[in-house]
Amino acid sequence: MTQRLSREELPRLYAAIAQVADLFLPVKRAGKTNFALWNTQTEVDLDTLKTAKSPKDLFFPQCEPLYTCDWREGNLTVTAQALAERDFVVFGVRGCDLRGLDVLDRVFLSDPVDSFYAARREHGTVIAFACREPEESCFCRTFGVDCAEPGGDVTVWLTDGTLYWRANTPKGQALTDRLDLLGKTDDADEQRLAAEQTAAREIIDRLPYANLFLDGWNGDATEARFASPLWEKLYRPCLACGACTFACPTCQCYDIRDYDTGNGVQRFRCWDSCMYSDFTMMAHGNNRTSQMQRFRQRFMHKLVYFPANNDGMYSCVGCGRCVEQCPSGLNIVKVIKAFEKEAKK
Amino acid sequence: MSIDDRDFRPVIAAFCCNWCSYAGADLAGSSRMKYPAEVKIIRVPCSCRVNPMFILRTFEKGADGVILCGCHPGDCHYSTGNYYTRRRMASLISLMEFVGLERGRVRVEWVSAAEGAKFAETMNEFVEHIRALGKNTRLEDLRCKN
Amino acid sequence: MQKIGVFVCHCGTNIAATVDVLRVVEAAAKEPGVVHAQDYPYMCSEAGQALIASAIRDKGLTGIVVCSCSPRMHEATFRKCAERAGLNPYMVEIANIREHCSWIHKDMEEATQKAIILARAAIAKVHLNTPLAAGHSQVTKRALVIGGGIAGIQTALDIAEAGYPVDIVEKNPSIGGRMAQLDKTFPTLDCSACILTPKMVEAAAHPNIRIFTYSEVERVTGFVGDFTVDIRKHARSVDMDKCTGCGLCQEKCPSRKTPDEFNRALGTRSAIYTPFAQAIPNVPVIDREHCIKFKTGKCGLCQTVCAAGAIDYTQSDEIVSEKYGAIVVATGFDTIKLDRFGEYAYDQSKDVITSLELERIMNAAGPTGGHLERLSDGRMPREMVFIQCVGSRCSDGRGKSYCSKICCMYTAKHAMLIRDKYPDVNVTVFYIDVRTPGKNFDEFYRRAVEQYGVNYIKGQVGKVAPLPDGRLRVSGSDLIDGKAVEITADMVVLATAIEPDPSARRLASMLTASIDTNDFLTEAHPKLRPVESPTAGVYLSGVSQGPKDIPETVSQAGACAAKVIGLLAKDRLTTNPCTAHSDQLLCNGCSACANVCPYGAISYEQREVNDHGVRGERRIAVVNNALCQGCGACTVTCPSGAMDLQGFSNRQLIAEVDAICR
Amino acid sequence: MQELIERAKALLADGTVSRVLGWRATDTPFGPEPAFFESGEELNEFVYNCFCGANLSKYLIESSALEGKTLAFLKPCDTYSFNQLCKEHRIDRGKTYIIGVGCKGKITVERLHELGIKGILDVEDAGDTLTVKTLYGEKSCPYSDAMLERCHACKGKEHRVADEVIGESADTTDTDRFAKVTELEQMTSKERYAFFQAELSKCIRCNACRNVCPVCNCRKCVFDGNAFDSVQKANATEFEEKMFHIIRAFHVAGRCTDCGECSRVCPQGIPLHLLNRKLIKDMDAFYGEYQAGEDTSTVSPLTAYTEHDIEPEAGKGGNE
Amino acid sequence: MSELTERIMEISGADPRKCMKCGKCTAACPVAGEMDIKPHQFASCLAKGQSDLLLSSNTLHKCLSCFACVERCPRDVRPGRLIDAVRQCVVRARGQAFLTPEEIPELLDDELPQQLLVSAFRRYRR
Repeated sequence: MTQRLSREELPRLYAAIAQVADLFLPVKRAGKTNFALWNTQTEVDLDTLKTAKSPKDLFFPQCEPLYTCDWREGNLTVTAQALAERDFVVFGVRGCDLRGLDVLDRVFLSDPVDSFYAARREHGTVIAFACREPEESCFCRTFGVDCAEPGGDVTVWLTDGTLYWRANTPKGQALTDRLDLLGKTDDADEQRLAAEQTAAREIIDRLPYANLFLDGWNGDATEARFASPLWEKLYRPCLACGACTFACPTCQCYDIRDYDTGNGVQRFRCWDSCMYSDFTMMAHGNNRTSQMQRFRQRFMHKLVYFPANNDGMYSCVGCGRCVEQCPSGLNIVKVIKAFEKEAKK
Repeated sequence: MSIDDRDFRPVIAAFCCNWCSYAGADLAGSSRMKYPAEVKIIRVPCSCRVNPMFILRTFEKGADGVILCGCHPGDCHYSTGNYYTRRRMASLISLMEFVGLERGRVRVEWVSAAEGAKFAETMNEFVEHIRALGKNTRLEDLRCKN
Repeated sequence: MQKIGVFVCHCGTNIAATVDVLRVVEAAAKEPGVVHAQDYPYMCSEAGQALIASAIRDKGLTGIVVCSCSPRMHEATFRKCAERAGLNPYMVEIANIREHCSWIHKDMEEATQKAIILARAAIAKVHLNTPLAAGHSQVTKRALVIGGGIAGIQTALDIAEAGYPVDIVEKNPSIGGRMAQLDKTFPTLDCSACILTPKMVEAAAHPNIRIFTYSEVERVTGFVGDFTVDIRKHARSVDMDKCTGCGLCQEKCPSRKTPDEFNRALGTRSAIYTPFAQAIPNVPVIDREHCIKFKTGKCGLCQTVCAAGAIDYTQSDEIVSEKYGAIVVATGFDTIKLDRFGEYAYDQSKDVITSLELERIMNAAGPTGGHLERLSDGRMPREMVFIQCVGSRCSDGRGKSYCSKICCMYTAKHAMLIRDKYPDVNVTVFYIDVRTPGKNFDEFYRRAVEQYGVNYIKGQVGKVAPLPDGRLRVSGSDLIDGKAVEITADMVVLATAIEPDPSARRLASMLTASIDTNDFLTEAHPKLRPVESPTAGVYLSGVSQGPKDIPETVSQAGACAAKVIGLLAKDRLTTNPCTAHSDQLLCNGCSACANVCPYGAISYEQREVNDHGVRGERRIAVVNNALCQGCGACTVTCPSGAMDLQGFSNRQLIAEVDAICR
Repeated sequence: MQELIERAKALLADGTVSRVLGWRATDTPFGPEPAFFESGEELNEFVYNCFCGANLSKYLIESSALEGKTLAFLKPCDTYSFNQLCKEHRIDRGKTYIIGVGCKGKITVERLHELGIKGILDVEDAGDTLTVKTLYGEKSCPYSDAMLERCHACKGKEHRVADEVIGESADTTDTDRFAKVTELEQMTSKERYAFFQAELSKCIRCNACRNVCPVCNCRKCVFDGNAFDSVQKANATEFEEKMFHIIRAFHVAGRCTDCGECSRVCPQGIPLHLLNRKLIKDMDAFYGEYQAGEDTSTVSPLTAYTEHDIEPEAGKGGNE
Repeated sequence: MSELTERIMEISGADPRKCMKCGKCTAACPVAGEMDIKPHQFASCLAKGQSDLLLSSNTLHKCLSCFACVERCPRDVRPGRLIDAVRQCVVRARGQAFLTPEEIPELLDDELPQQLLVSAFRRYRR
C-alpha cells in the first residue's frame, strides 16, 4: 500500500524515524553529499542524484576494528569487536546502490558468513529512493536495474511537493507501522506516481549510455578476454589511484592490518583497491606486477569472474560514479565499449 | 582553573641534538636546575634529523606538545644542519597552525651546550604554555586513547 | 625478538636518592623482550661492568639498556664493556636517568615514573638496533695551529718535535702574540722577550714547522683526520724570499703616523713595518691602508731604497688549500673595550691606562723607551693607583661575569717593578679580592706588600675624575676602615678584563666547534677532556679556552700537542658507523639528498635494481660512508624515506616517540 | 587541432619520435583521456579541446624508460611540472620532444554540475560562453564560470620549455591566488580547524591527489611502505587524513608547481591546493619568491638556506 | 629569611646575595661619609638578615637617591633601591601605607602634579 507525505513534512519524518533507529541519509557537508547520521543540525540533500561515496560503507565500513590486543605490564588481554546491535535506517538509497548491496550480500553472506556485515544487514532497514532525473553518467538499465522502481525494504518517490512511501518487506512494514505521520493515497496520487515513473524511464532511454550492452561478457569469456591486447592500450591513462574502487558500490576487497596503539595493537580491516601496487602483496612480491594486470583484474572481476561464480550476476550496477570521478576519464563503460568495437571489426 | 586543569599533566617530547641541546640538558641536570618531569628528551644527532613525520607521530600517540632544540644557527656540529631545520620547521609550524593546530604546540629553540639555564627556562616556559593550551584534541588519534 | 638486559645504576645516591631504582628494575622487567633486569650501585665500576658482561654471556643477551648517567658520559664505557662480552657495541642504549631525571626532579614518585618511561624508550629503541660495524678513514699526518702566540708556538714545537709536520697561521705580520708585548713575567720577573724569542726562532727554524704570518683561515671542510683548510695569505707587498730584513725601507718610509698596534696605539709606526724588532719572520709588510703609494699612486720610496728589490706592489692575496689531520685553536685574547666604564675616565685622560699599555710603557722598546712617564705631559708620576677587576666579575651587562684570572698577579708585578725602580712613587692598589692560587704566587703578592710597601686597599673605586691641573682624583672606599678614601693620583692603571680574540667566534663556526656565551671555546669535558673540543680533531690551546697565565698556557699547549700527536700517530681512524644509507628499492634518484649533504658524501649511480622480481635500471643515491658524518639532513629531505640513518633510524626514533607517549 | 595531428604524424613518420602523448577522444565530448599514440592511424582519435585539463607531464616518467623519444603536448602550466620532473631526474629531457599547445583555460564537467547543469549531453565552446545541451533542455554559462580553479590563477601564457609551440594561449588570471589562503589566515585558529576538519573528514584516502601529482612521484610512497612504520590504507580516524595531507603537502613543499591537479581530481572536492598554496605563500614571504618548475636548476627553498633566515616562530600560520 | 628582608627584596627587586663586597657603591656615594651604615654594609646587613638595624639607620635620611651606586654596581645589587625599599618599610610601618584609589578624587586639585600621583602609587602600593 502506498502512502504519502507532503514534502514540507520531511523533517518530521526524519525525526520520527530517528526516534526508532539511527537514521542515515544524504547529507551535504563542505560542498559534497554523502550518507551521514541525521540530527536536527544536518543539511539533508535529496537533490543530488548520487552521493559522492556509495552507501556501502554503512554495511561494510571503509575501516572497522576486528579485535584489540592490550599489553600492559606483561599482561595481555584480547577484546573482540562487538557486532552491530543498534537498529538503523538508511534513507535515500538509489536503485543502483541497492543492487550493490545484493552484490555485497553474495560475497559476505555466503559461506563463510561475515558476521560483521551480517549483523549490520540484520539491523539495517533500507529505504530505497526512486530516481526522477537520471544523469548522463547513469547506465543502470544495462544491469537490469529499474531506477523508477528500486525496491528495498521501503521505496520512496519524491515529486515536486509529495513523498510517496511503500513498504515492500516485513522489515519495511515494521518501520512503517511505527510511523504515524504517513497519509493515505488516492487514485490521483497513483496516477501521478505512474506518470513520474514513466517520465524517468523515458529519460533513461535518452541517456548517452542507453545503448550499452554486455554482449560477450560473462563467465564463458574468461580466456579470450584475459588475453586480449586491448588491455595494454586501455590501462595507459590509469594513475593507479583508488577513486573508482572507493566510489564503487560493489567493490568489496579489503586489507587486514594492525595498528599500534602504544599499549598493544588494534587489528582492523579497511577497504583495499586492486588498483594499488601493494594489493595482495605477499612476502615474495606481488601476483600482478604491472598496472595493466591490476587494471585488467578490476574489470575482469566485475564483468567475468564475478558472474561466473554468481549465477551471471555482474558486479557492476551502472551507478556511473567511476565515470564521474576517475581523474583520467577512465571507466567501465570505456572498457565495455572498447571490446564491443573490437568485436565489430 | 578547574580541578581537571590543575591535574592536567601534558605529555611533552623534546627532540634534542646531541651536540648542543642534549649537552645543554645535561648541564641543566648537573647544575641541578629544575624543570617539569613532563618533558621527555629524545636524542638525535642533529636537529635536521627530525622529520615532520616524527612530530605528527608524537601528536598521534597522544603528546600535547613537541619542542625541537638544536645548536644556534651557525654553530651546527655538522655546519649546516640547523639551517635546514630552521627552514623546514618555519614552514611546518606555519602549516600546522594553518590547519588549525593551536599556536605554540610545536616549538623550536636553539640551546647551546653551555646554556643549561636556558634549557631549563625554555622547558619551564614551554610546559606552562602547553598547560595553558590544555590537552591536544585537534591532532590526536583516538585509537591511542584507551 | 631481541633478548634484552636492563641495568639500572644507583650512581651512589645521585640517582637512587630521587629515583626508586628497584621500581625501575621491576617495570623494565615487564617490558616485552626484557629477559634480565637488575640494579647496582655503580654500573660504570669494574664490578658493575663485570655484572653486565656476565649477564650478556649467561643469558645470551642480544641488546642491553643501561639506565644511568648521560650517554655523553659513559656510552663509550658500556659499549666497550658489551664488546668485551661479545655483544656488538651498537646494541647498547643508554637511558639518561641522572642528568635528565634524578638531578632535576625532587619528587620521588615523579622522578621514578619518568625514569621508567625513559627506560621504556631505550628498550623500545634497542629492539630495533642492529649490529653496526665501524669503518675506517685515513689520517692526514699534518696539524694546523691557528694563532702564533705562546700557546700556538709551544703546541707547534711539541708536535713538530714528535716528528709531525705542523703549520702555524698567524693573522699578524709576526708570530709572538700577546707575550711579545709583555715586559716582565710573574712570578719570576724574567724578561718576557728573553724567554719568548728563542722559542720563536726555534719554531721558525724547525724543519717540521711552516709559518703563515699575515694570514687567516678562510674556510674549513672535512672532519677529523681529513680536514681541508683554505688559508688566505694577505698580500705582504714584500717578497719574503728576497727581503734581507735590513730595515732601511721602514726608516725611509715617509708615512709615519699610523697608530702602532704593537704598542697599543701609544706610538706610531711607518706604513711599511715589522711590528717589533725581534719579529719572525723579519720581513716587513706594507699596510696598504696607510701607504702613500697605495693611497695616491705616488711615492714608491721603499722600492727605491730596497737593495734586494723585495718590494712588490703588485702582490695580491693568495689562497692556499692544505690538508690536515688535526686543528689546534690558539687564538688568544684581547682586552675589553672600556667605553661603557665612564667612571674610570679612560677616554678622558691620557693618564688613565690599561695594564697592557703599562707593559708597553715599562718596556725598553716601548713608546717611552722604558721610562715610566705620564703620557699627557711626559712627567714622572709620583702617585700611582691600580684598579682591579675593571670589567671582570661584572654581571650587570657592562663587562664580563668571569674572573680574568691574571690581573691580580700582573698588578702585583707592576706595583713591585715600579716600587723597585722608582722608590719615590707611591703605589696604591684597590682590590676586591686578591686571588693568587699558583706556585709561588701568594709569596709574590706578599713581597709586593711586605717588601715593596705597595698599599693595598680593599674596596672598589667609585670614580676617577680628571682635575684641572691634569691630575686625577680617585674616589674609593676602604672597606676595612669603613672610610671613604680619596687619592689625587698622577696615573691610574686599569686591570682591564680580557676576552677571547674576536676571530674566535667566526673560527668556531667554521670548525663547527662549540663556543660558550663568552665566546670561549667549549671543551669536550670540563674536567676530563679540557684540551679537546667536542668536535673531533679540534683542540684548544691557551686563552681561547679560558683565561690563563703563561705557565698554564704552556702546559695546556703541551697537553694539546700530546693529544694531537696521539691522533696523528694513528694510521687510520675508526669512523662512526651511524651513517646514512639509501634503500635502493625506495630511492627515486631525485638528488634532494645530495643538495643538503654538507660533506658531499652522496653520489648517484645508474644501477639495475631487482624489486621483488621486477628488474629495471635506475638512478640511485649512494652514500660514501667514509665521508658521511651522520647528521641526518638527507633523511628528512628524502620524501620516500629511502634515506635512513643507522643508529638513529626512522623506526628507532618513532619507537622512542611511541614509548614516551604511551 | 588538425595542425597538432598533422605535426605529430610528421614527427612519427620521420622517426624523430617513437610515440606521441596527448589526449584521445572518447564516447563523451567532455571526457578526453590521456593517451599514447604509436601510429598515424591511432592519431585520428587525437583530440585537443577545452576539457583537456589533465597535466600530462607525469606520464613522461614512464616513457623515459622506453626506447626512442616521446612527443608530448604540454600546456603552458604543464611545462612547469615537466621542468620540475627534469630537475629531479625523473624525466630524461633528451628523450622527449615537447610541443607547447595553446590554452585559454580549461573547463570541467564537475564545475557545470556545480552550476546546477544536469544530464549533460554535449557542450559547445562558443568563445566566451558555453552552450550545454542536456536531457533537461539547453543551458548556457560564461566560459570562465566553468573553468578549473587553477585557471583563475593562471601562471601565464608562456611555455617554460618547448621544442616548438603551436597555437595561442591566454593568461586567464582573474583572482589573487592567495586570496583564500589569506582569508583562512584571518580566521581564528578554531575556525580554521573547523574548516579543515570538515573538508578533510570527507577524504576517502583514494590517493587520487597523490597519484595525479607530478611531484608526488616516489616509487613507493611513505604511506605505502614501512620506512616510518607509517603505512596507511585506511581513513580509520580523522588523524590519519590530517597526517596524510600535512605530510603530503610538506613532501611537495618547494617542489609543488601549483598545478592544481590534486584539487581537480579529488572525488570529494577537497580544496587540497590550499595547503600547497599556504606553503608557497610562506616560502615566498620568508625566502623570496620562488616558482617551482620555472627552470631546471634553481634549488628549492627547503634545500637551501641563508645565515639570516627567519626563525621558526609561532604566529605565521594565521590568527590565534 | 625574615619577613622584613623579604619585603625589602620584593619592593626593591634587588638581591643582596649577589653582592661580592667590592664596595664600589660606597666609593661612588657622594654622602657615604655621613652615613652610619654605608651602602655596601646595607647590602651586607640584609644578606645577613640584620634588616631591623636598617630601619633606624640615618642612611635613610642621608641617601640622596642619586642612584650612582645603582649605576656603578657591577653585580646588579642596586643598593640605592635597597635603601629606598627600607624607607618605604618605615613609612608603611607608620600606618600611612595605603592610599586607596577611592581616596584619590578627594586629593586631586589643579595644582597637583601628575607625577606626584604616580610616585605616590609606586610608593604606597603593596
